Amino acid sequence: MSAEAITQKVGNIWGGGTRPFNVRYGKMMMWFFLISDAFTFATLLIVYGTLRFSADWWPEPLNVFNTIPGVHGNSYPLVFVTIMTFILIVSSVTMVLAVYDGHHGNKKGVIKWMVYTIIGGAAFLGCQALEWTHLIHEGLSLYFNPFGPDGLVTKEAVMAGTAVAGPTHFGQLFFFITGFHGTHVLSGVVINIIILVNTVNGVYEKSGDYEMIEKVGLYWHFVDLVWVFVFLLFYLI
Amino acid sequence: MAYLIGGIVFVLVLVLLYQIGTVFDLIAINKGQDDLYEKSNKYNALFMLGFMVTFLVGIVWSSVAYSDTFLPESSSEHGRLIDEMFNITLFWTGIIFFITQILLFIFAFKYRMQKGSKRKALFFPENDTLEIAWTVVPAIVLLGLLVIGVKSWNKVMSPPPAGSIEMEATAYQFGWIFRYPGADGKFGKRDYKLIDGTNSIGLDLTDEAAKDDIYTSDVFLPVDVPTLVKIRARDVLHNFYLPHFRVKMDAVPGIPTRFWFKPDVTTVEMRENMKDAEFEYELACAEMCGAGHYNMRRTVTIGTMEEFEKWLSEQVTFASLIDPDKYAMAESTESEMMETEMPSDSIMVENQELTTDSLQIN
Amino acid sequence: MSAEGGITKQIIMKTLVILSVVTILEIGVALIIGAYFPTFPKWLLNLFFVVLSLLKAFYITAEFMHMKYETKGFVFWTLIGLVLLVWFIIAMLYEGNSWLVNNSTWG
Amino acid sequence: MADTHAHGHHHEESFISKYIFSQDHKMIAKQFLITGIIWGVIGGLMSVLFRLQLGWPLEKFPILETLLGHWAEGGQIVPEFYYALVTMHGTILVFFVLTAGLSGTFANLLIPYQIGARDMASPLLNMLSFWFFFLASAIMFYSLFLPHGPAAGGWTIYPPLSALPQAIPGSGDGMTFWLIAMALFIVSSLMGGLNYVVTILNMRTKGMSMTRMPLTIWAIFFTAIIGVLSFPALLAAALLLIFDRSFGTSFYLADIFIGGEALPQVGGSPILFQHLFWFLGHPEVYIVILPAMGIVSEVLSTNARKPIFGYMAMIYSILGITFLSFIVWAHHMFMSGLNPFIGSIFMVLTIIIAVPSAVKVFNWIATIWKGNIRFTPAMLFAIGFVSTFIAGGVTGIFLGNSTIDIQLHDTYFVVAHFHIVMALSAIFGMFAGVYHWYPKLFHGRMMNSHMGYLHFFATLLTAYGVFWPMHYIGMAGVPRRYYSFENFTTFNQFDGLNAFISACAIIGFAAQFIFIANFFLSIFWGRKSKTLNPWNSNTLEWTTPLEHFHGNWPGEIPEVHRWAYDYSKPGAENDYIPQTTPLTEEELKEPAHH
Repeated sequence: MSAEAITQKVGNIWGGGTRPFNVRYGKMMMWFFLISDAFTFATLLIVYGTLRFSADWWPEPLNVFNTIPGVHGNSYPLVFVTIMTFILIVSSVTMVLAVYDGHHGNKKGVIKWMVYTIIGGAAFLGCQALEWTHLIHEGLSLYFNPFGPDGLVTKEAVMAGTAVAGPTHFGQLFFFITGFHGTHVLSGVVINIIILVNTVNGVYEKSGDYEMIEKVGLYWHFVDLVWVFVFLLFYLI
Repeated sequence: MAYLIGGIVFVLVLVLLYQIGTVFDLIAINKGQDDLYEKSNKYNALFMLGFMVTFLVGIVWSSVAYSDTFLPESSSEHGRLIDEMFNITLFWTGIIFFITQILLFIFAFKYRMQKGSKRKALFFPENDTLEIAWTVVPAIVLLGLLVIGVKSWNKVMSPPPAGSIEMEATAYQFGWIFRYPGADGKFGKRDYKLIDGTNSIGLDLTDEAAKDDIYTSDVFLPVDVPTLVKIRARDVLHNFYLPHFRVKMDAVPGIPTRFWFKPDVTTVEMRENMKDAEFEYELACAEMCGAGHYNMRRTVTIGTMEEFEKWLSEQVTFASLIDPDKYAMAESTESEMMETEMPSDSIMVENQELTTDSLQIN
Repeated sequence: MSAEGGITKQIIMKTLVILSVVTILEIGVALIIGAYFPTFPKWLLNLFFVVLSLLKAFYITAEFMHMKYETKGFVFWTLIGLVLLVWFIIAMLYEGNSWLVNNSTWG
Repeated sequence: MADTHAHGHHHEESFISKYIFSQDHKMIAKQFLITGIIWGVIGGLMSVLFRLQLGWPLEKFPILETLLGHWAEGGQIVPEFYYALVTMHGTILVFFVLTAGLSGTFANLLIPYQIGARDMASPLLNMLSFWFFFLASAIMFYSLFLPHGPAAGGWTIYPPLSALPQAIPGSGDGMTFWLIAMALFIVSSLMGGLNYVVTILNMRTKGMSMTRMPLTIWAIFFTAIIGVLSFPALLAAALLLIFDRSFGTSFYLADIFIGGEALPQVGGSPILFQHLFWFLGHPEVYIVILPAMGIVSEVLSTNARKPIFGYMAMIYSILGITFLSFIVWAHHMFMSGLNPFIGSIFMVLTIIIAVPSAVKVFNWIATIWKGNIRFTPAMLFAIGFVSTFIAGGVTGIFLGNSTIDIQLHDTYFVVAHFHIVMALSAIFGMFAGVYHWYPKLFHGRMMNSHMGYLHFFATLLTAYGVFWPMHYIGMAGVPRRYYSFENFTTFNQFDGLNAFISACAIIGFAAQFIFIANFFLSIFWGRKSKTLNPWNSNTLEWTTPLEHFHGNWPGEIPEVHRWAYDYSKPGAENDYIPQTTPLTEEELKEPAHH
């Protein structure tokens, strides 16, 4: 039982000085949680920056992310990640529309847009799985980075001393940070599904309050927001 | 059984103490006072004052009593700079410390609630002038300290002057390996992957400069010559700490660190100053590095340039330790080498570890 | 409940367009400069990307996350903490670089 | 109507929902406090054990072998266990006692009471916060009994020592458990912190504007913000450390040869971990000290019967400390191979913290000046707090100066500094809080005052007896975390002083049982307060009934009309005016303090 509910039961004086920011506690809590989470991501990205600044060489993203799974050839730099980015942006838009419909009490609209959002999230995760698989096939792992100064090299060549490997931190940071982001997307999808089920069951219709959609929406947009920076640091710079 | 009885007695004593306290509390109330603080107030205020006197006198007395151990006499140039900074800071913070402590306890005593007194507290919630004063004044004092601090810091951390000699200290669990560059004045390359039972720092003998690098188990430095110490760690974090020279720098695996200083008191002079014929400068580890952290002692000897050169010429090269067949010893036989190398204290065991293949941790 | 009247479907679509255009611009610039102007100063390019990314972040926060329509006090209390990251980033990048310098100078 | 309902609600509760999985902030406060006290005893006992070793390094204590078995072979603690003890002592005291025990107790107790709310914004999350803390506690406690011992790499868990089981036995399972426990702890502290921030911002009663809040609430507010913003750094650092430990990555590891083999990791940086750790670690010390500062401000003002001096200046200085706490972390690392230029910037930023801290000290002293001081046990501890805060604070100016830190870094001077300024002060603040709010915690029962006086003077004397001489040892250059000084002629000249310190530590530890007895016996035998408001305090919590029920106030929550510090106001009938008293005609005319 929330404190607000207790108040309503015990006797309400929530006039005057309460709710000074015109935001209910749940949403505010979600915001502070997101700020906290932002610091976690910021720390990880700062680790990325620090280790990259301490490395004497770093692979050029154009030369690493230059394929589309299922399409032959290595001449499509950044195309696949652009698709992933768009999937995430569009799923953010559908989420906003769900929130929008929620505010207008439009249950059907909420369900429709939530379904689209979940599909978008799942699609993003699928794409990420494809990209990981592809990079692992190329030889990228936590222990080896095939993207050396002289192009794609194999572990054997490096062991034999005929080629130079790239900094292993590249793979470690890539898998760790995109993995951490992917975990957030995954949990976002799970939460979205729960919320969708609740919406279908009319939980929010009954309480006349679709704020839960808004809170979950904030989380979803945050995941999108983090991707902007992951995209910036791994794929652009 | 004895412990059980002891425990029960302890609990009983506490309960008894509680009951006595309750009686005191009740007496205070029964005497018709509104609350029990009026009676105890006087004693507590007196105790506060008594504490202040004990505390401050104790501080002054103990500072005087232990003053000869404060900051052991500095034997390096920048060390005296640090001591000077310390004393300046001690002076200013000392003033603030005494003023505030005395005011605190005197006020506590003087403005205690008194029996029968109708005195009321002064309603004095704020005063901007006072606030500004005690923001600005400490800020100015601190600014002064900062200016001197930054200046000395930049001086201590500046690049080593021309004409410095170089040495390298490698820390491991739990001891030190020292390297001097040899006749060519250059350190040879090293690679941690080459480390094994005989090659204790992973020296790359294919590098020409590495062949004359000298291994020592203790430190010897010439007086009045700036020395750059390159600090390395082989396994975990350590810290190269020379208390008498005010030298302290972490040894970090993977990241080279360094510290330069200019020792200016020889061991012999120091023995005379201290009136202690046994005195040795010591090297310690000051960053927790495992169970033997407290045991990473080495001696540091400061001598004249001639003594230093003589000492250095008596040491062995890494090459001769790594591959005795190929890099035969120039002057000393192996048994002599062992003699010069081994210090005669408890560290000996660890040195043996170095040259045998027992590097494994149990 | 917060001022939900603020956001409209038009604004949502406008934001979508802005985000798309900025993303395409980023990719385009990265590809064109990577392919045709390899001598273009890297720091300037990176600065450009950072600014565009911050722009995207602004739009996501302001419109999608509704920040533009919240009270000023709320925006202040939630976002002010991010200021602390500025020095964190500067100090850490400086440190990272100094390890590189250390390793190449003294290693 | 509302009244009867509230009581009805109270009777519905079962034992489990009332005492165990309670969502009531008062019960959660008690749970945090009692868990904190238990941890305090364990952590204190550990310090006694390693002080035995340091005080009498050559003595044998057969009882230790009886109690500890192979950890104290022949009655002397072995080095591995010594390092495990100092590690766990630090972890337990910093996180489990002074973070969870202090913030958890007083944030939970005071926020709803003092701002006039029925409960926390989310009582459920609040309950979970405690139970996550409890889970973390249970795991940390279990780790003490692992075959190879608990974590032993220092509470700062610097890698590579903490990352490599070969380096020290505790870095195996012990470290794994440490990391799991701390991950749960971070979750707990995040849930608590979010609740505190949101409750303070959103749920104040009518009239309780931000600038009318008691300073306790301000302090807790900033503490919670610091927690929400700084723990993520530890979370990230710990996750990366887990990867380094378990999956062979090289974020923190490079060029390591250990246990007879060269590890494959290259390119990482142990210093990176230190940065991340201290980005949490430094704000963490303010998480520890700020609530104590808030409590002390409140207790000093109430018992000096005088408004806190410079209320706004106090808030600004807390704000300044909060902000600065996030940008000074690397002053713990001056000697770690930090870039000297960055080091000098950190030195400047660090020294600036002394300004808001000085302002606070002067304001406290001005608060008791011309007061009418009532020495309750809480007041004694509050004055003790100011004394220790000064004593520990001034040494910070030495350590913040990177030049002096060359000599003092990692010596006993540092130990003396942070124990006095952070540990002692925070503990004193905690004691002050417990003595002061005990009647609110336990239905109007009072703690035994005379036992409180005894406890205070015994604690104050022994506390200084322990930590003051450590300055001298540190100034002589003796490094901390040494199991024994016998090998070094430079360090082994302080046997007498070390024995004195250990004796004080043991007496001081024993004296804490006076408090513990007082605390637990008073729950049942404590004198019932004659009035609702035994200290004649202004704040809202003293308007609630003695009987606890979920919702705090029967009927309406009182409205607030003034700040919390109208003590001894000229023209008023009493020497206190509760916040609920409307402003008089004259007061409306005069310029408001706030």
